[in-house]
Amino acid sequence: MSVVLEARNLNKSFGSVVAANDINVTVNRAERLGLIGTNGAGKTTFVNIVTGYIKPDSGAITLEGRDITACEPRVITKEGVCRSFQVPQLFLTLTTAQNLAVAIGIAQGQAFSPYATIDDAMAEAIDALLERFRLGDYRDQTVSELPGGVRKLIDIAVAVTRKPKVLLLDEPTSGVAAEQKFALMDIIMSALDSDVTVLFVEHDMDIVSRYAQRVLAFYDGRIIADDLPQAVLENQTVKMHITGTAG
Amino acid sequence: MQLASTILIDGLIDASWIFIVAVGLTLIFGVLNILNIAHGNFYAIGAYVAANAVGIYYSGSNPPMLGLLAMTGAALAAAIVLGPLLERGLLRFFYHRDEIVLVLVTYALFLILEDATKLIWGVNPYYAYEPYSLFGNVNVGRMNYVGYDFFLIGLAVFIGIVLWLGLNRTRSGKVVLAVIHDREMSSAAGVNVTKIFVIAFTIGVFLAALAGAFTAPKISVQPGLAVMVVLLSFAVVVIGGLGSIEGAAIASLIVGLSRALAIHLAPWAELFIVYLVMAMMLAVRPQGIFAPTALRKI
Amino acid sequence: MSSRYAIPLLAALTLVILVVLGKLLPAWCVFLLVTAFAKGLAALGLVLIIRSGLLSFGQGLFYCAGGYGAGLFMLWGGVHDAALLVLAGGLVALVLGAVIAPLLAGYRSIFFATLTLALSMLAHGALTKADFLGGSDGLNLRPPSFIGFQPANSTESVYALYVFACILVVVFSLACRVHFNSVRGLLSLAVRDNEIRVEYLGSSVRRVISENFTAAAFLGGIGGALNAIAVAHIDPELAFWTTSGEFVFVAILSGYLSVAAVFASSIALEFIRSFSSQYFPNAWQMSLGIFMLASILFLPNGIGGLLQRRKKRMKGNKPA
Amino acid sequence: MRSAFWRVLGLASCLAVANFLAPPAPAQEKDKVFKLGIVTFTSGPGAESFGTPGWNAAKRLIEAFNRGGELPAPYDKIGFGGRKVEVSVIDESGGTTKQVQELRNAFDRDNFDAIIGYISSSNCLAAAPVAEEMKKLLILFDCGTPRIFEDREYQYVFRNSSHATMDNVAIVRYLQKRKIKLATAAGINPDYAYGRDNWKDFIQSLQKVLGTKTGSELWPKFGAGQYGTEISALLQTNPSIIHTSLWGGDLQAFILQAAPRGLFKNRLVAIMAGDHVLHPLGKRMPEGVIIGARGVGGPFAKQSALNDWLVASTQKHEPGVLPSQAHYRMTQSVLGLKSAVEKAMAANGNKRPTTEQIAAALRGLEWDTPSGKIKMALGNGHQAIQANAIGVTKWDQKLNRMIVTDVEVFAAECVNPPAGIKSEDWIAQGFPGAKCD
Repeated sequence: MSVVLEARNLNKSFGSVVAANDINVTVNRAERLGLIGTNGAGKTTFVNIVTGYIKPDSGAITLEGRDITACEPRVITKEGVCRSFQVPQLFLTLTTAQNLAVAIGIAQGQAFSPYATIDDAMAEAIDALLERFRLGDYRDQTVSELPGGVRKLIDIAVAVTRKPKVLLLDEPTSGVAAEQKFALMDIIMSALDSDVTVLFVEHDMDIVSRYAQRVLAFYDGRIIADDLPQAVLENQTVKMHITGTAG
Repeated sequence: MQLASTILIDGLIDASWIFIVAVGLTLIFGVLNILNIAHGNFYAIGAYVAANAVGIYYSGSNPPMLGLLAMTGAALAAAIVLGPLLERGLLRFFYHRDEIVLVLVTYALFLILEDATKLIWGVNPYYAYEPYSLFGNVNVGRMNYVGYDFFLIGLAVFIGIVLWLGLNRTRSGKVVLAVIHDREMSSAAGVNVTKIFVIAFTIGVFLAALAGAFTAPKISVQPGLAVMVVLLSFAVVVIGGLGSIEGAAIASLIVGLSRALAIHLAPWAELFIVYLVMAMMLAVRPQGIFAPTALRKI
Repeated sequence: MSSRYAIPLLAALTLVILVVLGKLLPAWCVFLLVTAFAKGLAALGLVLIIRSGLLSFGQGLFYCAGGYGAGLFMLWGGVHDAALLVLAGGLVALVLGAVIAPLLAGYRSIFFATLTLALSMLAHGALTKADFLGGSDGLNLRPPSFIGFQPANSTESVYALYVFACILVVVFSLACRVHFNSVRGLLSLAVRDNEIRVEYLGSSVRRVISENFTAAAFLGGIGGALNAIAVAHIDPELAFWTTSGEFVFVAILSGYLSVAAVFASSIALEFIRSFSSQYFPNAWQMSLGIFMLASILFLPNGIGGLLQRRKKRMKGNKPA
Repeated sequence: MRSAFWRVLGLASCLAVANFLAPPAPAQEKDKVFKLGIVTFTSGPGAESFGTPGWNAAKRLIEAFNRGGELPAPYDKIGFGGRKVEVSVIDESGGTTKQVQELRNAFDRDNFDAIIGYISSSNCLAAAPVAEEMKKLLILFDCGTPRIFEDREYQYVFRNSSHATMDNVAIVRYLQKRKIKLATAAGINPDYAYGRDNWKDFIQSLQKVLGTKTGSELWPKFGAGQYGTEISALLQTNPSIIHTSLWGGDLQAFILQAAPRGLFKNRLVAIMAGDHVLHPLGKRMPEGVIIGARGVGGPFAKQSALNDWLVASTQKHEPGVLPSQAHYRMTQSVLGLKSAVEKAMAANGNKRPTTEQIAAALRGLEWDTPSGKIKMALGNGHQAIQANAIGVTKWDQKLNRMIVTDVEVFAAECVNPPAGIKSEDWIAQGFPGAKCD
């Protein structure tokens, strides 16, 4: 197994709040990692540091051995680390297809050629992507008019247009009714290529145990457990601080 | 030495005038999020009503000093009529729109009021010169000043303190600050935003009118007043940070002193010194000197 | 008819109609259209910036740069050909825009607007001081020629100017229309909608904004140069904030969806102003203000929005 | 897309057609009246001092002509050569683009036979070539810049009053004639072309004639309204004479703020166009200030039947107001036009003259006005010269108003350059060809 992403000794505090406290993680290619923890435990901060939105006070992130700590999100994205967001970050006044067109255009480096239009090849690529994420019905609807679950899917579809090496999904099922979560995760997981490394932040332990091969448990800015899902979920500290099932 | 003190005093006098002119604009921006181009019209209207009031007041045998109250009263009356009328009758229909659209709305208002003022008062000049001599003359070194200008410094300080105390030390002031800080949140917390808007807008109009009223004794009140002060106030408000009273005070000092410096030492630069300061300030501190910083959450 | 040729064909048709229309209209009206087209071109540039979510209150700077660029090219360079002059004006504005754009690309909302305002007022001040450019009085230009054709009288020259303006309008409308439909066009809207996502897709928001601003500067310069040739006079007033204010109004009135709407708004503004000057010489500003308020109130998405809505409704009503 | 284009074209053509159909008057009526347009500031900072007075003067004059016989000969004929005159006003505000549009509309849509107008020099510069191109009669009435007829020749454009050079040359001649010794001169002039030209003319003439040194030059922004710092700077440098071309509200504000601080004591202040603030300021205008009125008008006007009429008609409509420079310059312009039309008519066998015939009649014309004789001496007979007067303000207890004393009148040829030389060069070369009695 080859290491794709590595975080070493990450520290970050906002005033008196420590959001990352000596975080060390090594992620292997094609791994599926679940990130758990209560609100404010440091999961999203970790995702934000990895993708360059927040710069750590100390420590380093390497992607396939290259240091990307100081890079802008744009550069990190180009290097192959893509993400979705807790609140989907989409182009609300555009249609689903247009959102994907922008994403594909950028990914293929055509976005700045002034007159590259949505040609047949791109239309095909858009349709293929829509198909993969089962979004065909929403093709020409404006995103602002779509329900939250659909937006989650588009947010992820947009993120994978670049065929990322590492994909970070920040709470892909939040805001979706409990009974639909598995269906949503099924769509997501089946839509992703098998060689993509996926880190996803999740609160629902059933989802974590079904879709993750490995789990990182965050508490108070630290990683308190890093193991197979079953092992983490049975960890006493995790039970006490996160899943709340202790005693 | 004489030159330095002259520049300082000139700068202070100018700064106090600029502050009175601009502070209403920053208040309106802070609370209502409107960059009000019609601010200059309220200034002009203030000058006209004050000239009328002074004309009437001094034609009788009234105590001269109280003429200042007559001017204040005139400005207040204008604000009480115009403020609620324009806020309720016009601006509120545009609140859900982009802030740039609101700028455009006030630009339209500027055009309308420009002609309306002319239709009401005509083009002949009005004067309110009596109060200008109320405070006699003051000598600083070899330099002779008009006492009224020092009175304006006092007035500016007074307005600044009253506004600051009103906002920071009273309950309703704190509510206004809360609205400035986060409109949705305070609305959700049960603040009557509508009421705050009407009151804040009216106070803003009053401050503009007051500035016009107390400038009237120094000038000939006639068409074209409005456009002169709009850009100056803009510059001050932008330099100071949109919506910040303290910022407006500091920015007025900066602008007043740089103007005084320019006029005494490099008079050719007077024309664009304000914009130069503004552009430089924006380049260094885009949010202005005092401005709430917003971090977007993702 | 393939959709690929629909737009160019429509553009050609429009040009023909405009050119014929110009023959039928009286000269004063044709001239009014020329100035409306000049302003429309500058406003079209502003629309490009608006599409990336920003609003410049200093478009007059480039209108002015274009005007002076063309004017000085004529007076100092001895060039009289309208096409070359307009190109020169556009290029001067383009270069200026390209220099300023990276400095501005980090600013947003009201700060972007006020900084552009400050820059254009600085230019206004500098030109007022420049005695060798006629200071505030400005400079008179000479009559232009049109690719070798030198109009013999007033009517001819106004018409030649009009045809020339129509060509500019159609060419740049076509370019903008195609651009709006392109991926790059969508990218502008994407920046306006969500800068974070654009960055997280690996694209540079600053670059999008800089490019749009520079393109807007170019169009502003073209408009300014056209205006300079038409009015045959340039002065610093072109960079005054009220000039920029007019472009903002035209751009807001037209909305960002339709190119045609930009010129419709510009024409509407010029005619309303002209009418109110004629019928209410003492309250023309007031009439203009009321017109502005009414159009902002009743056309929240601008004229373009009106057109778009109709289109949508028509589409919706189509039987399946 | 398609509907969008059509709709826009539809809108444009509707507007255009509506315009097209509305205005033209029946041809018959058009022949009967002379349509005269006046372009002047009816809004903004120029309205009070020059715009409205100018328009009022034109309106009253035309009304009097239309009634006929009210003015002394040779202006006692009805209208222009028996033809009634229809006069209307166009606002000069809005910038040169708007003015060029409006001028085209005026000639082309509204069929004005002639336009008299423009206070702003930039508007004059922009408008002149348009009228020339359209072959229509345009008479500039107030703007100062000498560039118009020095930079090119015109067939259809005239200025029936002098340009601004004489305003400053006359002040210097006055100082010379009164043997006033001056060590240093300072200027406070509005920072735009008009103010800059005035200061340049003044200081160059002053250096040529008296060898005075230049003190500080202050350049307040046009419309600034606040002069406290400038006044300090002037007090600080303490020049022997202060020159200013501020006007209107700016000038009034400057005087109101400077007088209490003693700026007018112990030194000379020369206001090159100061007459128009005498009446509005009344007693607040300081005494002992050197002023001009851009011609022998206003307080300098000599008693004549024409001037009596102008004063009487002004006071009748604006109680207490004495006519000032804008009234005089407009009156000059209208009288010049009337004279030209009537001269051309006489030459045309009493038939309606063409624009070309009127222009030919006006070229090189001389005519009497309340401000004396006007001669079209420069720019191939298109640019007028006139005499100028300078005096010193003094409060008259009996009349209860400010008057001027110690007046010196300078012949037109004394303070205006001769034909064929640019004003700038004329001053720089030391006034060659000047004829001062």
